Amino acid sequence: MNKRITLKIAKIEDETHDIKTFTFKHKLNAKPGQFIMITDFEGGEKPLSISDCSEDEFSITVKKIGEFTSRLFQKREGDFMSIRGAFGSSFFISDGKVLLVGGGYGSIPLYLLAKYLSEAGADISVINGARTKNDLVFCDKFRELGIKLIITTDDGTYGEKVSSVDVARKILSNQLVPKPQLGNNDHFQAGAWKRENDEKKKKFDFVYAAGPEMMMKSLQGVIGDIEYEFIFERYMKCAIGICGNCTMDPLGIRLCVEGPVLSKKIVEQITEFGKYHRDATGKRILY
Amino acid sequence: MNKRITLKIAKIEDETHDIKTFTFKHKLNAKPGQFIMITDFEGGEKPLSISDCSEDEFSITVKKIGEFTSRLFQKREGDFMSIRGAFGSSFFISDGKVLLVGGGYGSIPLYLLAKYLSEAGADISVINGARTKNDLVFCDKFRELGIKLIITTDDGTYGEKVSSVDVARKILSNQLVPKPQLGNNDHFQAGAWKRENDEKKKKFDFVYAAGPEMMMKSLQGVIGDIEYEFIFERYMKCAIGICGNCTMDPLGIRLCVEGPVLSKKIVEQITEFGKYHRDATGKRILY
Amino acid sequence: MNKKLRTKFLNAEIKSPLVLPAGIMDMSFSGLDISAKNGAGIVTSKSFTLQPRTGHKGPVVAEFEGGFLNAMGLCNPGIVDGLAETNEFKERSDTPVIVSVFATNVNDFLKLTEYVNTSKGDFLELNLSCPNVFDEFGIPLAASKDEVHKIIKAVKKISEFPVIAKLSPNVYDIVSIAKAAESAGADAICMINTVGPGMLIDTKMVKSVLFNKFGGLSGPCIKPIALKLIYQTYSEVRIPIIGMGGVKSGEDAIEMMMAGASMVGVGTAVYYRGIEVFNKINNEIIEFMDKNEYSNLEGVPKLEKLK
Amino acid sequence: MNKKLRTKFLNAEIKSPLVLPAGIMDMSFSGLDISAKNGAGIVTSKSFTLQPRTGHKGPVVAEFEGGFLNAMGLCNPGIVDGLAETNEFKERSDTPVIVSVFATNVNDFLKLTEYVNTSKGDFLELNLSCPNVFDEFGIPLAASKDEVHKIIKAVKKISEFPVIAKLSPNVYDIVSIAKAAESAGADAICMINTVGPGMLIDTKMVKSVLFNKFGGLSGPCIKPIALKLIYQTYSEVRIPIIGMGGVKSGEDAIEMMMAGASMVGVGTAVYYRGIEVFNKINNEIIEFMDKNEYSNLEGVPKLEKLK
Ligand SMILES: Cc1cc2nc3c(=O)[nH]c(=O)nc-3n(C[C@H](O)[C@H](O)[C@H](O)COP(=O)(O)OP(=O)(O)OC[C@H]3O[C@@H](n4cnc5c(N)ncnc54)[C@H](O)[C@@H]3O)c2cc1C
Ligand SMILES: Cc1cc2nc3c(=O)[nH]c(=O)nc-3n(C[C@H](O)[C@H](O)[C@H](O)COP(=O)(O)OP(=O)(O)OC[C@H]3O[C@@H](n4cnc5c(N)ncnc54)[C@H](O)[C@@H]3O)c2cc1C
Ligand SMILES: Cc1cc2nc3c(=O)[nH]c(=O)nc-3n(C[C@H](O)[C@H](O)[C@H](O)COP(=O)(O)O)c2cc1C
Ligand SMILES: Cc1cc2nc3c(=O)[nH]c(=O)nc-3n(C[C@H](O)[C@H](O)[C@H](O)COP(=O)(O)O)c2cc1C
Ligand code: FES
Ligand code: FES
Repeated sequence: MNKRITLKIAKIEDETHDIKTFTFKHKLNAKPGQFIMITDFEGGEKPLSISDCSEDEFSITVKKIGEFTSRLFQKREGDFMSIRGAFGSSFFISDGKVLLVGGGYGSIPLYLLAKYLSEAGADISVINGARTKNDLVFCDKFRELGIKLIITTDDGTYGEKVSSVDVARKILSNQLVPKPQLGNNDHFQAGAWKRENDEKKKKFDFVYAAGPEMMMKSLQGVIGDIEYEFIFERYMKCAIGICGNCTMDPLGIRLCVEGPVLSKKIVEQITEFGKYHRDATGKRILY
Repeated sequence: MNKRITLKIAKIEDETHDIKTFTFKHKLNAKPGQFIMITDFEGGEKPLSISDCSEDEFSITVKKIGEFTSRLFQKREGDFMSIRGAFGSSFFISDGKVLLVGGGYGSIPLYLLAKYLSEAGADISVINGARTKNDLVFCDKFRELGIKLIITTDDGTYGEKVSSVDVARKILSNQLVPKPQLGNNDHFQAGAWKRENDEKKKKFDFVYAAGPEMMMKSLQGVIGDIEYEFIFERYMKCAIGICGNCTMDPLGIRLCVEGPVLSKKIVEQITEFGKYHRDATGKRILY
Repeated sequence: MNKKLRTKFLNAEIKSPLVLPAGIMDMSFSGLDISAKNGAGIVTSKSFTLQPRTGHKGPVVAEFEGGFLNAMGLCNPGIVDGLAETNEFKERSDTPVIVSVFATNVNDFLKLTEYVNTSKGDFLELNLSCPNVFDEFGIPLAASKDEVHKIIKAVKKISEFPVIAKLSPNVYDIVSIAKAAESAGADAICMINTVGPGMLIDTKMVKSVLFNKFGGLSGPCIKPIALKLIYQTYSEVRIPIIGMGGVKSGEDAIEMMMAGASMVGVGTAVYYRGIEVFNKINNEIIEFMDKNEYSNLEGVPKLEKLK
Repeated sequence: MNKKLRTKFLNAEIKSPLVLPAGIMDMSFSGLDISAKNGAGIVTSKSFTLQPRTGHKGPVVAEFEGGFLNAMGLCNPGIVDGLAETNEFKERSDTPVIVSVFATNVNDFLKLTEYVNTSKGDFLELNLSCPNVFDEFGIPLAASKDEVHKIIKAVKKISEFPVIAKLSPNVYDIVSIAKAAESAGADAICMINTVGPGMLIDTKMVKSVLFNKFGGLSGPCIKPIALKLIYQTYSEVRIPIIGMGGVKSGEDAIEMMMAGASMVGVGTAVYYRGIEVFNKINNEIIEFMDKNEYSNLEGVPKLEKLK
């Protein structure tokens, strides 16, 4: 589906100091993990994940990074934006015991995923990490879903100073057992979540991750043989699978068509994973 | 439907000294009165009525007139022809008491119509006329349908010397009552078909005509207030309703789209009927 | 018709911005009439030549994904019989009519203009899209600003009607040709004629589908080309533009206007949406105006001009 | 791959007549590789320039009925990094690769050729479709037979690979340019590049959809234009033609061959039918050959040449 549609911004909400959510009234029919291309026709058309989507509206949640996102931050409710999509692959919806690991603004696509998983009856734990407290997104939204939420910060500004991958390792190996949160008491507390000896060990069925590529690369090392899906970012121009800018080596996977959500089997074959990506010229940029 | 399809001629049959039927194996889904555009890519693409059409094949029946039809007459079974269509309006299928009047090769579209009417349970009389015996088409085919057939020739080479319009007038006014034919004994015989006094007069519900325009013009004068449909010919080029070559004054009716079958209500408004038509340049040619 | 659609074109009051272009449904007065009755604000005659022309042998049209090829070959009954149809139309309708004429040299254009002067037409359109006549540098008439200037200048001297130059898109620099037309006195530009030309092949018979082999492209797929050329031309000339090429919906018509068109032609879409296409598009334009709160067509904004 | 699809192109044995054209799925070695794995007989690199280019800001593509506009703006990592991708591809695949390069003058084309000489490429393609550089008569490079002749002649002197001239359709007389290329020593012609360009407008925001405003047309709707130009060129040159423009099906590919193409490019159809499009078309070609009893591609007839 590549039909362009131009819509008014129905609502703008602040998520953090540099992240906002923009909501549009339009039946998009997007699934978790999919993205749209969005433009204001002032230069730049950018891929953004669908952060929420219902019968008659959808949202994107955007971190202010450079030229385009800065201009987007100056828009007001009622301003037009033009979109095409939704594009790309979406997450598998498991109904088993699942762990979601999000880093920084990478957590954005995980909220809609968690909503779908929750509806499917999955047993959901979310590790929502960020560099620092101010960069955490969607904590309240995750709380509303009534799932097991673990919030981590690299610098300890919220809970202990810990990396989300470390926490994931402990949870996946059942050293730690996340409990449903009590109020806002959901920052990482290793002590509180130590496994009691009487707690049953059930293996995780599925891991989902979204965030900085190096985070996902480390996470891959601790997942073991559990099935997983990661969501990636590559430079996108056409989003319809012809320009080749978003291909991943050595498979020639087009992230805009076969991605952005890639399954374990594919991820394991991607040699550029955690090594390099390509910029707008196609040049390789090392991580 | 304007998709072109190129087909092998499956069968060629002689109808008269200058009329042949060409059959193609293809599901055309055409209704009585509709036509195709046909070409051999050697110069000329011409409108021809569907003379027969079943689930998996259709036929056209062609009179050799000029350049294109002469070339068509040299084709053999297995040769390719390229067609698009079916185009245009089709005949209303009545289940009442109906009269079909055909003149010369004009009778061609009436056979498929008679087939449909017969299936619908109509009480069918056909006047199949021609200038001379050799120009009569489809007599056997009409006979096979088991309907009331009256064959007339202007020059009396088959039956009496009589005009089909005259016969139509007498039949429509119930002076004559056609009887189901006996063997080939179906040439016009005024004496044999005189109405017996005890025969009930049921009014005709519908008249259909196909043939020379002047014949239809005269026929119009004897139909009275019975509903009718006539099938017309005008010079056709695009057959998709844009070039305007086939329009009929003063309505701007496009014969290739709103026609070739026109109903009483329309025919009555057509001022050029029986007066003039337009040639390939658009110039008016008087009848 | 809805007042919102009222528009001015060269001092005439027009009831809808939609134009029936040359070559579409215009071989008879009744073809013009039914188009006007279905909502066209202006109708155009077939391009008349001095002598009648049968045009090319068929097939003369061929469909492909996104449009049609046509090689009608300028069939027309000649200027005398042609104008008779135009006059008969004008006796029945108050819809303005553009008389289109085609020739390959100044003299013939002048003769045609003299005929048109005696007619009941409202505008004279010069179909300058001939690819087969070259100026001294080997540039086709359609692409030669000198030829175009010469013809229009001469015609303007004697024409009793406003003169519209119909331009071919198949040139490097349509703007320079439009400017040449303007400076020669043309009152308006009509663009674009068909694109290409192109060809299609029947793979079973190994033959080109059109008997003329080549035919011009019309229909939805030429819209982007039309918009670009109209926009470029609008940015540099002051005379009004009748924009056409692939218009099928109200949205398309609005695009044309935003690109710079004052009036919008609707040709091939008569196939896609029936002869009712004019009223359908009229209604879609009104819908668009209501939704976006434009109370009249002048209020519909144009793109910022190219610098 | 099916033997029926085997074909020769400039003395190379090719497994399928289908070509991945420049600009499609070719920013990485893996993009070339997946296209070859999916059935392309030859793959082409992105058109490389001496320096890296970011290309135009987005939107860079826009869909319309019958095709796409694109204004990528020749984004590419530059010849050095570009050839690294090409070489990495050749280490994994025996599919021949065309290295496409773009420049606006002879000197830069020569520098690019020197780089390509050191690569593992198989053919050198000169993208001569620049509309923005003019010869002394104001004719764009793409349309100037003298410029084209000059560039090819110079490149041929030093190129270690056969040289293919990629031509723009947006010229009056593509045949004269193809002939100029041939007489300068070009080994093959590749045609056509994108058509137009065109423009689309967002009517709500009153903005052109492409940030670059204008973009070239590709996809099904340009097929008739491609066929016509290929047929005209085929009728007058002896060197082989890589035909492309709107090919989406086996039937389309056969049309291209009948018009005179030796090899057939499939670009935008990757969008319409997925990256598997090459094998889908390969299969449709085989089906067509079987149905019409052609045992090899050479047996598929061409149209009679134009006189
Ligand atoms: C599938 C996908 C989903 C994404 N979802 C989100 C999301 O939900 N929220 C969010 O804030 N961001 C998301 N991004 C990243 C977002 O596209 C960039 O942050 C944005 O494009 C930056 O544009 P800019 O002009 O502000 O910054 P620039 O200064 O132009 O670029 C800054 C960085 O952003 C990235 N970027 C820029 N343009 C593109 C592009 N066309 N395609 C991919 N990356 C680009 C590059 O890494 C670049 O170095 C997603 C990216 C992808 C590929
Ligand atoms: C809707 C329709 C259905 C028809 N059905 C039949 C049919 O079933 N059988 C049949 O034999 N004939 C039918 N005709 C007539 C048939 O089209 C002409 O006989 C045929 O086109 C003659 O072509 P030609 O080259 O052999 O003759 P030409 O020498 O070219 O022309 C002879 C006469 O045929 C008519 N004619 C020629 N070209 C056309 C055209 N493009 N459109 C309309 N009329 C044309 C004209 O009256 C012309 O004067 C039909 C015509 C129409 C409009
Ligand atoms: C069948 C046909 C015949 C045409 N004849 C003429 C003509 O005689 N004179 C002319 O100037 N343009 C002619 N044109 C071009 C149209 O006027 C118009 O410029 C073109 O078709 C683009 O508009 P569209 O896409 O809405 O059809 C013709 C087009 C078609 C399709
Ligand atoms: C997104 C895109 C990028 C292109 N980039 C180039 C290019 O860099 N060099 C070139 O010679 N042609 C380029 N082209 C043109 C194609 O190679 C091809 O000639 C054209 O698209 C017609 O083929 P198609 O209709 O099959 O796509 C590009 C086309 C598209 C759609
Ligand atoms: S962005 Fe063009 S192929 Fe993915
Ligand atoms: S034949 Fe063209 S409108 Fe009917």
